[in-house]
Amino acid sequence: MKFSLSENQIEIRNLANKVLQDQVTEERLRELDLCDTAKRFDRNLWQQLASVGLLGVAIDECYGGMGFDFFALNLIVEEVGRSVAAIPIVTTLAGAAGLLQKYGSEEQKQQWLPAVVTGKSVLTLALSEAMSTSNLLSLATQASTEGEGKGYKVSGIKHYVPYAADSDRILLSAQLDGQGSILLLIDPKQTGVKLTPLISTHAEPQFIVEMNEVLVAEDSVLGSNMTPAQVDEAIQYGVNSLLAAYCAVGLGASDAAMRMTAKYTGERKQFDVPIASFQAVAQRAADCYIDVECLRLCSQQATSLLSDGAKDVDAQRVINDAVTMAKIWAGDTCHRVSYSSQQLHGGTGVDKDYPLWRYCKLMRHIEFVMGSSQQHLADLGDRIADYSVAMP
Amino acid sequence: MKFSLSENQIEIRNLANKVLQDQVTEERLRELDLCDTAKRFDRNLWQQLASVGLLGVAIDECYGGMGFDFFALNLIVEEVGRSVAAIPIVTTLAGAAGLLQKYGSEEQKQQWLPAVVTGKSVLTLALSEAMSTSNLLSLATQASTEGEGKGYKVSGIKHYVPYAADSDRILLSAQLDGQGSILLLIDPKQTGVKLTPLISTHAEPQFIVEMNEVLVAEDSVLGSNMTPAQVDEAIQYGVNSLLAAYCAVGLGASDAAMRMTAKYTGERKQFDVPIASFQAVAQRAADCYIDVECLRLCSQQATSLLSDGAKDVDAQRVINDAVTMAKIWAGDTCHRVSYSSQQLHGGTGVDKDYPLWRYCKLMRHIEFVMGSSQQHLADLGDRIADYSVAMP
Amino acid sequence: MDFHLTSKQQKLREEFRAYFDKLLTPELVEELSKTPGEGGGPLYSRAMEQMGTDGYIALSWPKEYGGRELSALEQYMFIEEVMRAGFPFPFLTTESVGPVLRDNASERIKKEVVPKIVAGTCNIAIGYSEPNAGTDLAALTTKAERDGDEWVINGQKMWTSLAHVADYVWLAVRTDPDARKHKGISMFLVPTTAEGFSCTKVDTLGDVRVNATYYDNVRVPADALVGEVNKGWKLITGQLNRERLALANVGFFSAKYNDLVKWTQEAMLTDGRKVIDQPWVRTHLARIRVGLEALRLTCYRMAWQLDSNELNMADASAVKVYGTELFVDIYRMAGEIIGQHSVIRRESEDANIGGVIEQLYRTASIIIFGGGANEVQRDIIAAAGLWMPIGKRMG
Amino acid sequence: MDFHLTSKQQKLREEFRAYFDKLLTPELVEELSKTPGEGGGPLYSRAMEQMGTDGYIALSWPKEYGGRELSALEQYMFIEEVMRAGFPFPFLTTESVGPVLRDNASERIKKEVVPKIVAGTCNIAIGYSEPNAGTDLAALTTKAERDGDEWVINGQKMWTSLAHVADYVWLAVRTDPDARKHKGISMFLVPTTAEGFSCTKVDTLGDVRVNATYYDNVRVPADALVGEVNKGWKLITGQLNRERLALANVGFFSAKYNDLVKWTQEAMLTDGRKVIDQPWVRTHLARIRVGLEALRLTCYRMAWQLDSNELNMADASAVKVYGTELFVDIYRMAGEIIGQHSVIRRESEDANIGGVIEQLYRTASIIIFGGGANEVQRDIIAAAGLWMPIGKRMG
Repeated sequence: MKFSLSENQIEIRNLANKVLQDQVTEERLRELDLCDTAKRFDRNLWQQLASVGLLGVAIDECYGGMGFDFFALNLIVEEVGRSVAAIPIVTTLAGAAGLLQKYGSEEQKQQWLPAVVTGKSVLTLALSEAMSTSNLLSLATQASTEGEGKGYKVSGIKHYVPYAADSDRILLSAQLDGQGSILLLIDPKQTGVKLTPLISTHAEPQFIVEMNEVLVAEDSVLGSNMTPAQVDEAIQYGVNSLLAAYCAVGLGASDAAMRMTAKYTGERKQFDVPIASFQAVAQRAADCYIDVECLRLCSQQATSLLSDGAKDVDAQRVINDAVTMAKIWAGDTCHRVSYSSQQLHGGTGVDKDYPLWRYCKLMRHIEFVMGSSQQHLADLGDRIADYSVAMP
Repeated sequence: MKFSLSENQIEIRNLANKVLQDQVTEERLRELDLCDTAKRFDRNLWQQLASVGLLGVAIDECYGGMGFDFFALNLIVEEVGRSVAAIPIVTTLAGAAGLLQKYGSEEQKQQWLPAVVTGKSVLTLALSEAMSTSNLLSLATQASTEGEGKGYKVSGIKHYVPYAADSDRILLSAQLDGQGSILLLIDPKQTGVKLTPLISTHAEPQFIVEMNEVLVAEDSVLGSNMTPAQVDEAIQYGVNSLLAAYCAVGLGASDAAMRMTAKYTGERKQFDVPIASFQAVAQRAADCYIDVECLRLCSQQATSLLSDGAKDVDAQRVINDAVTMAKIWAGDTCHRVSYSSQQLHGGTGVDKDYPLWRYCKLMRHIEFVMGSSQQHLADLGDRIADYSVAMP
Repeated sequence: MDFHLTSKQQKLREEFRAYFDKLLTPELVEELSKTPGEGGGPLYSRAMEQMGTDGYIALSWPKEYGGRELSALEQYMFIEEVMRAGFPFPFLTTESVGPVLRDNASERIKKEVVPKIVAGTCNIAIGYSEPNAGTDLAALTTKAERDGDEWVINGQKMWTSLAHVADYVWLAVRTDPDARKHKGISMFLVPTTAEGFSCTKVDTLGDVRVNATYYDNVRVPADALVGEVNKGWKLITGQLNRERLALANVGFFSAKYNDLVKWTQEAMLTDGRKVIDQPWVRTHLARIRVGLEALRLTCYRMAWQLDSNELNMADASAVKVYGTELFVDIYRMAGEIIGQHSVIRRESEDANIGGVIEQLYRTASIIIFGGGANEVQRDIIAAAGLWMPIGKRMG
Repeated sequence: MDFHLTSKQQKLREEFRAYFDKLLTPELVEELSKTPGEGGGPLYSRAMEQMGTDGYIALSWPKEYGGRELSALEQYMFIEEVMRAGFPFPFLTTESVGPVLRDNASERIKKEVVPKIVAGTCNIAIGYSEPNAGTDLAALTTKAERDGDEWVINGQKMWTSLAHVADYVWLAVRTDPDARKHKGISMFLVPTTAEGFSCTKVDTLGDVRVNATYYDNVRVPADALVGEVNKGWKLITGQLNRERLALANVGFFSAKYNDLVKWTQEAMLTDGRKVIDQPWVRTHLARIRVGLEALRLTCYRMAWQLDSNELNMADASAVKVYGTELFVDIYRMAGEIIGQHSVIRRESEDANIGGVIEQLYRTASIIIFGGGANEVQRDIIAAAGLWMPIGKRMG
């Protein structure tokens, strides 16, 4: 066991922190607020991160990356949460690029990973469907074989797809002829694809992606030689990566909101004293601290185990469970820190002239993205019935 | 709507309060602590309550009672909770006598109700079975017809039966030849009946009642002319009455524990000031106040609606739901007030030289007796799926 | 005790419910959805006038003012139905400010303004809070100084909802800078047309417009003073209990609960089950229902206590704390039931019932720190309800 | 970061687990079940001696004292296994008092007492709290006065666990009545055989025996003083972080969680389903599991921080608050899962796994107010972890 970062990790985190704190000013965010939500993407910042190499942190050196692991990437993702930056880091890097690097063909990797590292290409990963209780099963998206070597036809609908309009490719899951799952890349500009922007609490571009007999060539299938079980494993990996990355966003955001609140209560005076000196205020801030620390550890563990990978079924279960538990903590912590921060700020907390409101919206997003705490508790409970999820 | 007690009700409550506060001294309770738990019954107090007429409060005048309703009875029950008195008021009066009066034959009423009013007879109602998710279904107790007019044979087991050894009759539910339910009176001293005392958190006598081919005559069946649906209705009435009475006990106990705590924090000094002046202490006490008031209203509503009775299926549902909601509040309030009281008392709260510990044990009992909050929430949820339990 | 509505109360409820069913046309609902909880649009103004014409504004007022002298319980039921219907009725104007003006204002105001309130043609914004006087309201510094027949007002107010469409601001100012905090405060009715008055928009998380209002040598005649000079504090606090009751009114969520249940019974999951077929959804609904039941009863008891003069401060604060925090819990549970669509805004493509919850989430925190921060309310409960010596904290 | 145990740590855990499997004979378990969390019986004493013989008592101590110089993390793992096994190991004696005596006591005590601690043949009770000095420990008034070569002790202590079977009391007394609260306190090791010492039983909700101890002109030699006179406060507080870690040790419930899951998978409901077939039971188990996971990680991090000298006070207090309140929540959820049998005591007929929960419920509150009340811990978190100016509250 070791609870400290390596020197490399500290450097990466500090670099990310510096770029993000410098770039993501209130001014910049207000400029972005003027955009149509569907286009709210800080491309400048994305290029800045590319220019210092951070977009390639978890991409192998042979594709132009730094060759670190998912843990290193999530250190940057946490800083993105801390700064409420408007960039597709979760879906492009933790999502699509991660899956591509692990399961893609050499050609696919050559085509996309270097372009991701330079910031030239944005990718997005689409696994979620509305009214679905699981991100592992695609029921609303169907693919059918067009005949040996002729590719596939895809029809159906994916929901909540981040940055779909700005993406060069959407990596998505579908049911294949009722025989299992398949992962494939489609071009959002391709015939038969329709994007409809959603407006959500958090001002991230999100889309409904509707597909009507969209043709997908064989070479756009991810891991075309994989067995159905391996595809399921890949989807599980994608889901785990997204969830762990959202936990890191939630950690950065809740930590920032909590510290902003602590600072504010030390400065704001009522009844002639800083409100921090009221014990009810201090106690509630302390509860936030406990929540944030629990989220920090559970989130770091999930990311770390996911980075290490699994040797066998039991180890894979440990990873899945760690990710689920981290997301439950992310949902609970984001909910509680959001309301506590608003409560301790009073009116200032909801005033758009003060930055807290952005964090509250982001935390609400993290709470509900890819399943609420309650949904994950129900899933974990079913796994307990299955294999106990024993305490070591 | 009316939220005040009538003059009669106030008199009854005050009388009960006076007798109980006078009689249930710490000294008396300590004497009772020396008894074997199975015999912990304050007979003296029971006779005192009989002598002032309170045992007959909800029993018709023609059987020697005062002829008031269940609501009046529960005012006394609340005072019993407030005093942690060791008497079988819930099971005898709210349970068995209430069912007998409503569904018994004239002979049965003549035989038992006057004796209950004078304190001569103690009755108990046995509906609960271990490992059962519902108090309405008897699965572990079976009755079989012995032939027309020849009575029944009963075999099986009931759990957690209060004061069984001190009772003259046990009124219990059983499955009849797989055709529905039946309610019957057995004598605990009768051949084939075995009582095994249980030791529980709260020092109330409780027993496992095992029955091995116990013969029950026709005239010991409650409502022998009732249809199966009517028997189910009677069992529902019995369950509702017990639950509402336990809510009243929990209300009295939690109110008393909360006030004891408030008083203590005003007197106990640490860091040279009363600990009540620490805001964390005041805020937690305030949370108890909110809980107790919510329990008070939900409990009073359940009792009041139950007293009024139902004209149709919809009204019966409203009653059932009100009782369930009250028990959920009782469980939650008892849990939270118990721990908050202990926390705000510090060591004194667990010291048996100070009275709080008795309340904590009673509150734990109320929390779990006849179903926890979570169990009732699950039941209520199923009813919502069935008929919405709409808000008016 | 009696937990049933009387037949008169039952009839009143039916009357109110029918009235609002008719009043809230789809067009009005559409207009209101854009300014949640606020009103202010043209259809809203027309609806208020209609209510005035129909005699539905000053229901609790004496008959001589066109009122129906409803009891506090009946008036509570009216607010419940107003909220159930989702109509942003200005109950602070009609129930707090209005009666104070009616009973304490100058003859001019009584003649000019009070009838307009009853007629639904007068909007009044509340000017209490300041940047440095929130929970500690009595720390306010906006001041009025006497100058001949006039008062000259200078200062700034914050969180002045509706000021941009209001005819008047009901303004708390300091008139004696040397007196102790609560002692030097007076109340004025200031026309928004007065020279020196200005108003700027403050955007909020809930996308509800509030305002900062500025008073730069605003001159008002002496008879704009309401009540006695330096005796304003009790005019502010006299109506607080009714306000607390309104903030936690169960009507705010009761129809929404019924809608939510209906939705879970109808909406299909991709796996073919209904939403309510998930056991945890049923438990969540049960939790919401149990919470609302206690709120319903505490609200009714408080209203009943107002009528019978048995209200204690602890119970009033308990309703406020319990109700407002319950709403936050409910919005979370409702969100979990609806799933990720609970962060899709009502104005979005593909919005469903989650749009309502999405909006409620963003506006929920205001009621917890507004109307008397819940920490202060809990202190009141401990002191007034449990007689605890809580020490001096509340200024 | 690395969230796996090293192979050395893995082996240590296996070693400890195997050792306690053997040590805890059914007879010993039976004896211990009668005095939960306490020990003190004859089989317990024999087990402690056995542990001494086997070198398992002073594992974290230097080799010269027979220790194995375990790191804080390894020592934490030892306590985890001790708790997992349910053995009431006197970690306050071996980890707090013992090292203080070893490093600060007189030569006589070092020779007479310290080896006995390592050998498991010496029980030491902790004498800090007094009737009026609980959370405000520094308000203690039991005093010692110098009289020639001796100190004369007078006063009363409360909550002195194990005093009735202890050989010594580790006693905090006031030696300078004029100094400020924390400044006039000294520490003594007082034999329970001393004249003037007496001890009465105090019964508690948990049926755990504690004691009031009385000191009536108890005379001890000058070398019974440990450390310097009037410098006792830092000997008390120096080890607090390790104590907090022990109070919230996840080992206390980890095996019980596994047992509970097993029970729900096997136990039948009357309707033929298994307990775990109820969806809410699965959700409750999930909640418990998620709570324990965070506790496990916070405990390990704190232990790791102790080793790397990176411990901050806020994190130590956070572990204590989180862990102790989690246990209360867990006991409730476990009780709900088990049903009404969770109030049937383990010594009852027909007791099942609920007997364990029944007992835990009755003993749970002690850890919340004991070891530094959680309100005070939260103040520490706000001040030390969030730099909030919380004002002077903690004396």
